[in-house]
Amino acid sequence: MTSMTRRDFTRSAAAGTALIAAGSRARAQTAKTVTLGGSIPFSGSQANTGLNVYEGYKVVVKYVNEKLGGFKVGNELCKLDLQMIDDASDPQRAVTLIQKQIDEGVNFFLGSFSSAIVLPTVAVTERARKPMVQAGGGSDQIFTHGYRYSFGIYPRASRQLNSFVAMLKGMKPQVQTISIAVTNDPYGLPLAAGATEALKEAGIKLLETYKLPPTVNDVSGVLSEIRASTPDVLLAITHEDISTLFVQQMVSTGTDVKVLYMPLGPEIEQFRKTLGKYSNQLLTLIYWEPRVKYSDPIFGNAQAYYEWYKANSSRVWSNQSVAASCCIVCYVTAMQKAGSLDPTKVRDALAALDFTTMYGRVKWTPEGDGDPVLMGPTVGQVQNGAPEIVYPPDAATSKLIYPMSKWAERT
Amino acid sequence: MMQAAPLLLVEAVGYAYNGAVAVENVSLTVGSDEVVALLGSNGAGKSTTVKMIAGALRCQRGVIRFDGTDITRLKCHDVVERGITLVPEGRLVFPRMSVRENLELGAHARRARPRFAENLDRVFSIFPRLAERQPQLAGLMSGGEQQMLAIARGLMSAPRLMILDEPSLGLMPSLVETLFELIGGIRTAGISLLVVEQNVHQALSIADRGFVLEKGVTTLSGTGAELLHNDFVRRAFLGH
Amino acid sequence: MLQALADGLLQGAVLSLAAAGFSLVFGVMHVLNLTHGVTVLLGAYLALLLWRILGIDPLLTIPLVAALLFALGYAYQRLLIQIAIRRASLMSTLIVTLGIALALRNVLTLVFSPDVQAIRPSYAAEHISLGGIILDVPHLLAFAASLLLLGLLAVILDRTSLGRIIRATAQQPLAARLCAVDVEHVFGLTFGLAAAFAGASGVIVGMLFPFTPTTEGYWTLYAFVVVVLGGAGSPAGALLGGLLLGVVGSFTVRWIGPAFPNAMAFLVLVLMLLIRPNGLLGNAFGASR
Amino acid sequence: MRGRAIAIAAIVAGIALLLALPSVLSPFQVRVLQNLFFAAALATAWNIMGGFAGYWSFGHAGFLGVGAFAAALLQEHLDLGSPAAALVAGIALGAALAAILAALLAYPVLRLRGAYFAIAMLGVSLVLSELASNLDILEGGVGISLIAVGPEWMAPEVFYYGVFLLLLAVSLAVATTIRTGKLHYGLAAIREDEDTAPMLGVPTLRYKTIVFVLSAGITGAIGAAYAFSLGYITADSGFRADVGLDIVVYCLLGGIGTLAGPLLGAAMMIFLTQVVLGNLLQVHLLVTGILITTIVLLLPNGILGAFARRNRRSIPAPVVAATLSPPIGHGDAPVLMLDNITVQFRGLRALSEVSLAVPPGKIYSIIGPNGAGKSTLFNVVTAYLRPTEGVVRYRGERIDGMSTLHLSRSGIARAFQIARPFQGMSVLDNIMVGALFGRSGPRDARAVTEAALRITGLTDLRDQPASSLPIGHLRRLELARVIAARPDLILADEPCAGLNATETLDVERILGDLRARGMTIVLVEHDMATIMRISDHVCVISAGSKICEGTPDQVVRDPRVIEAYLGTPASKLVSASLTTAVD
Repeated sequence: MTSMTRRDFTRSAAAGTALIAAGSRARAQTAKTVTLGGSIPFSGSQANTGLNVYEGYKVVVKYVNEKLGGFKVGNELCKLDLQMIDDASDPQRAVTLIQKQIDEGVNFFLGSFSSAIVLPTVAVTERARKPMVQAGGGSDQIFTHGYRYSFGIYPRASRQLNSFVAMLKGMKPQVQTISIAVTNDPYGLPLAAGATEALKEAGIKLLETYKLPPTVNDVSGVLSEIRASTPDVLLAITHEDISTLFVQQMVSTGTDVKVLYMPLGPEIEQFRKTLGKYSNQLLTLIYWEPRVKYSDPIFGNAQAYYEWYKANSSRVWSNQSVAASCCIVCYVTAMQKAGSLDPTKVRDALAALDFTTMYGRVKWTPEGDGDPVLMGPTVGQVQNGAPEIVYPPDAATSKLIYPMSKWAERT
Repeated sequence: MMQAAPLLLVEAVGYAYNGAVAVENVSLTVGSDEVVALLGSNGAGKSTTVKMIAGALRCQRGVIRFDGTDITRLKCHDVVERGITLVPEGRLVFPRMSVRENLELGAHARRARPRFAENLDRVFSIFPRLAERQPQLAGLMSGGEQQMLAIARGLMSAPRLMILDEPSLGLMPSLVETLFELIGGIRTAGISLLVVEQNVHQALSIADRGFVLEKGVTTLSGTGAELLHNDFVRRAFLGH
Repeated sequence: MLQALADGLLQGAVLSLAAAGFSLVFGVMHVLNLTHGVTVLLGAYLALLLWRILGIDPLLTIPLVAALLFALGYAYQRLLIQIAIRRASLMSTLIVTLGIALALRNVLTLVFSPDVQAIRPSYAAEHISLGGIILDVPHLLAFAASLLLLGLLAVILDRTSLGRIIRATAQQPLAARLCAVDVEHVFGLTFGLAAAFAGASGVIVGMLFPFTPTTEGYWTLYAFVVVVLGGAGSPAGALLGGLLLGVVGSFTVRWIGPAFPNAMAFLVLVLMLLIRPNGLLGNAFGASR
Repeated sequence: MRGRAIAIAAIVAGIALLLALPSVLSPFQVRVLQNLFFAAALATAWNIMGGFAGYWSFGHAGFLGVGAFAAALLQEHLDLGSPAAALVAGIALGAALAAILAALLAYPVLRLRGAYFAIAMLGVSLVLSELASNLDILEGGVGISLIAVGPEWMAPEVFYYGVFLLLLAVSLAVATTIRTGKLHYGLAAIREDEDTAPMLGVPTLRYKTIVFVLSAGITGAIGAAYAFSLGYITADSGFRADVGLDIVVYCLLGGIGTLAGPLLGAAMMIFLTQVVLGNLLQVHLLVTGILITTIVLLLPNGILGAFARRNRRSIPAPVVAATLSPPIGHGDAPVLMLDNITVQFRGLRALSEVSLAVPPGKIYSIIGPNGAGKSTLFNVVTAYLRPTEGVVRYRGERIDGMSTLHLSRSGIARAFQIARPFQGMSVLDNIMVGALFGRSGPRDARAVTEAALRITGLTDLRDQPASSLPIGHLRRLELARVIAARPDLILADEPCAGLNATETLDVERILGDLRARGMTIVLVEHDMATIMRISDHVCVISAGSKICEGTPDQVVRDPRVIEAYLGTPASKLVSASLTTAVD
């Protein structure tokens, strides 16, 4: 992490103290607890991402309650109470336990991770007219039911690769051909469909789309076809374990491409640690990065949030944990703007939100998913072990290295 | 006839397979260096009795003593370690293992390991045919040969008392003759024998003493000759 | 075509080794051990620790990992499986192993976190090309190690006294008791041996494939397929079943599509059960229907 | 009939209560009950196959998934007007497809038994799950959304509470009808001892298929309703492999093979995991795993005990005067004819050129020392064993190629030496199996059973579980079961083995009584006293060949018989004294 400039430090400190001052005066009154419900998959194949989301929630709740001593809604001091349940990747269990929280009067919900869990649970909260802000379900079908109480930080899957394809169009020397490898699941398939659409418009030739089963232990078959067809770009839309396998086997079989783009994997530190020098120059989807310069109504700015996260979480940050933190920032801001804890009023305030958080600009589409342009991902590239933003140019923190150096020449 | 305390003493033992009584009240003794026959028709409880002695079945009533110590509660492998070896009904050789390996298994008991070579020579002298067939799989041998291997395997655990459960079952009549001569040979090697047989005549021809078992109860005992002439024995077997 | 065959064989050898332990337990005791996958992962995680903290190359950790898991396997059988067999039927013993598998998977998640792990030894990147075919060094070493270990298991079973006792107990438990063999102890040793080889395969699995506690299910299922295909009880059955499955998988990827190797593997499982339930080499200890 | 009225009233009251509940309970509690009905219905459907027939399947998640995807794809591609129609059509299609799949699988898969059947079914469900997630036309990968089908005014959890309650009722109704019919007895025979079942005339493959198709169909219907209740189905949530194993645990916990077992097991597990342990974080699998292990170890036979130890009498029919009409008329032609039967086992000639003819209405005994080949001869006649050479004729018709099922249908019954009663059933039910599948048919099965009870003197033991009978009674139960099938020819394999004096006399009396009724009996026996007392005709087998034949007195006097029995005499003295002693 590059050293903080003195100016940034003073600015965030000032903002932080202002809020604390307000907080201390308020401590005298007894605080009203606002419960945030929802479920997380602590077991099953999504457990590691589920844990990252949970850390993102916990860190912000701790900051608001302990550092700020609560937050004011109208003239009432409130504290947050995080009540997450383990849905163990079982949709029936998730729906039942969330119904229990609704019965117990929980008004505000945070989403679980995979679409197969988010979709059934969002239907329950929608019917109970309780807002759900989630940073998990990417599948388009969450946002095509006309739900009014459902908000997703991530844009719908089919629009998430727009920025990547835009970058490919402008790259010199010209990118001619591309192959896609995608896992057959509710996140991968719409992402690939969206990319295929965008590539057609961009005039880049799609050689082959390799569809993979959710559990796979060998991709050498796909790689030998790629060695034969030599596409310029390989787009691998797979979860972190298969992304690691892909790079491992590409390195060990000497399969080289000019550009390797993986939406899930390179942005996770454990992935980069495992692959070491072979994770360099990999492109990925970056929603956030510790050195961004966003201000934030609760933390002051992104740096203060990052410092607090590192100090208070046993796990390394990831896209999902920051997005999860952003969900709570949105809730607190919406409650304060609505000046009430009534779920429908908060829902209206959430829908109208258009502000900057430590995660970045937050503005929702009418259907509730993140605005693809404002909240769409930037394109990142791992450069000597750390992710750098390389597209769009205005947000770039470093220049794109293209084409990728061959695996064998890595030092 | 036998002043010294008996090598094996079985007192009023009983066993029932979940409700169905197989052995009601059986008592018998075997002296050292003695050959005893246990006679009885099919289903009289002979096999159940010897399995109790060998510890393969947990005795439900009565006491079993071997060489003075109570072995009623001992587990099967401990009983064998003390020197009682049962050659089971139906032989039960290890089918997919060679003759040699079957014999090596027989000498698995700690008491037998040091005298492995010595026992092996003796076994091969008693059963020369086994010496030639060492590499052959036991499962592919004829009934008679398997019976010899089962007995040889029993000998390999250097027993002081060897129990043979229906050795002649399923053998060709001509083989039965040679088999009982071989069993006689074991006797001279200083091992007591308890032979369980339906073939009354053959058993009594080599036994010093015999016990008759009828419906789970020892009804009669005596020397070989006495039993042969006893019309009760004839009735127990010829049924009228 | 040759590349597909090579990939299939390399992959298949690992499948064989991973299934050898499961095959031994099923062949000797007719117990379907659903905890097998977790044992494989235990091996992987132990190797990961030794590699990450002490920097020992995974392949060198195999003896230590195998010894540790031998003890674990023996204790598991004597303390739990033996009771389950005595109290319940064979089929419900399978449910007991399922319960333990779930519990251990959760413990692994708590201890090692659900993150994706992989062991990257120094030679992880090298590969050699042999007449147009590309073979990566980790897979080649894994292939060699698998054959070596399967050979070792075959030697243990066929040549050593331990192996002899295990085979005898499998074929005729009553006769074994009558040869002064403590059968419960032998079952414990069998489980220990199976766990040791599962752990050893875990080290290789950890080296080749990224793993999380959840991947244990994959290794249990594939052990089923290998055992049904090759035949239970013998390392030869496991080797034949594993290699065949690996080749079938890689050819399926080439000619039917990269999405269908699992579907094909399970189809093979069903078809083999219908045609030859005891597998190509039959049950090494006597057919069990 | 007061008892029945009370029972019906109780059921009606129960249903009224269940329907009123949702208005009283909180939505969460309603959802828990909905999940409970879902689990109980699935477990009951599984139990029909696993509990009643003893065929454990680990692949029922496959049928669940087939139902779910059938409903999801149907409502996606076909607009059926009203949502209710979509639900009903979905459930119907789900049930139909799952049933058809089961029917197609039945012949190959039902030949397997025990662990092999369970794994094969697991394989089938995994193949289906993989295809669903990877074949684009099935859309299992991307997932299918389903339209809401509940009426607008009713909360969805209340609606699906009703849907799953209905499905549970259907599942229970099917299970109860199976339990109270002839099918149940056939299934009990298959579960207890599938090799004996055909001997009693039970069409094993047909019964197993019926139960397999029913169990799959219900599971498919539940899958369809499950898809609508979730509103979004992917291959993972549709073909949930863990559900496939959970339902086995529910049945194990409650009591496999009982009616209430699956219900009880499902209720307990759902209550424990969703209510009591609802808010455990990060240790869900650990607790569930330990729960499953302890349950199976502590209660191997489940709470209600295995195989319904307290088995209700099933067909309450009036006790009519027991008459056992004599078998169909027969002239004096021999009932059973064997000519030069030879059987060769790997070099060992078990039987060589044995010929014999059994006259009708007589007791024809076959004797010989141990291992002479009697049992082999028996197995040839009962089609357990095909002879290497020679022909077996029954009432003139050649039967050596026939299946055991066909034999029992044409009137041949075998009483086994090792009595094989159905442990989990009462004495009466054991005999009912013989009666139901014999030649008397279900109508007067009860009367025939009463007659068999009376002939064998077991009337006062009718409600005792067969497992607690001593050997003597077991042997008589075996005979009663055979008699109930009203055969023409009874093959009794050592009926007196292991019996004491009084028990032997009882068996002899029964055999005499049957002869008096005109039945023909072939007897294999060791107890020479019995042979001498009751045989009309004796044939002696030694070392695989017939050495002599005739009346009991002739046979006993024949020196060859004595020699075969007592072994070659070592000295003349012995044989001499024996022959004189025999009067």
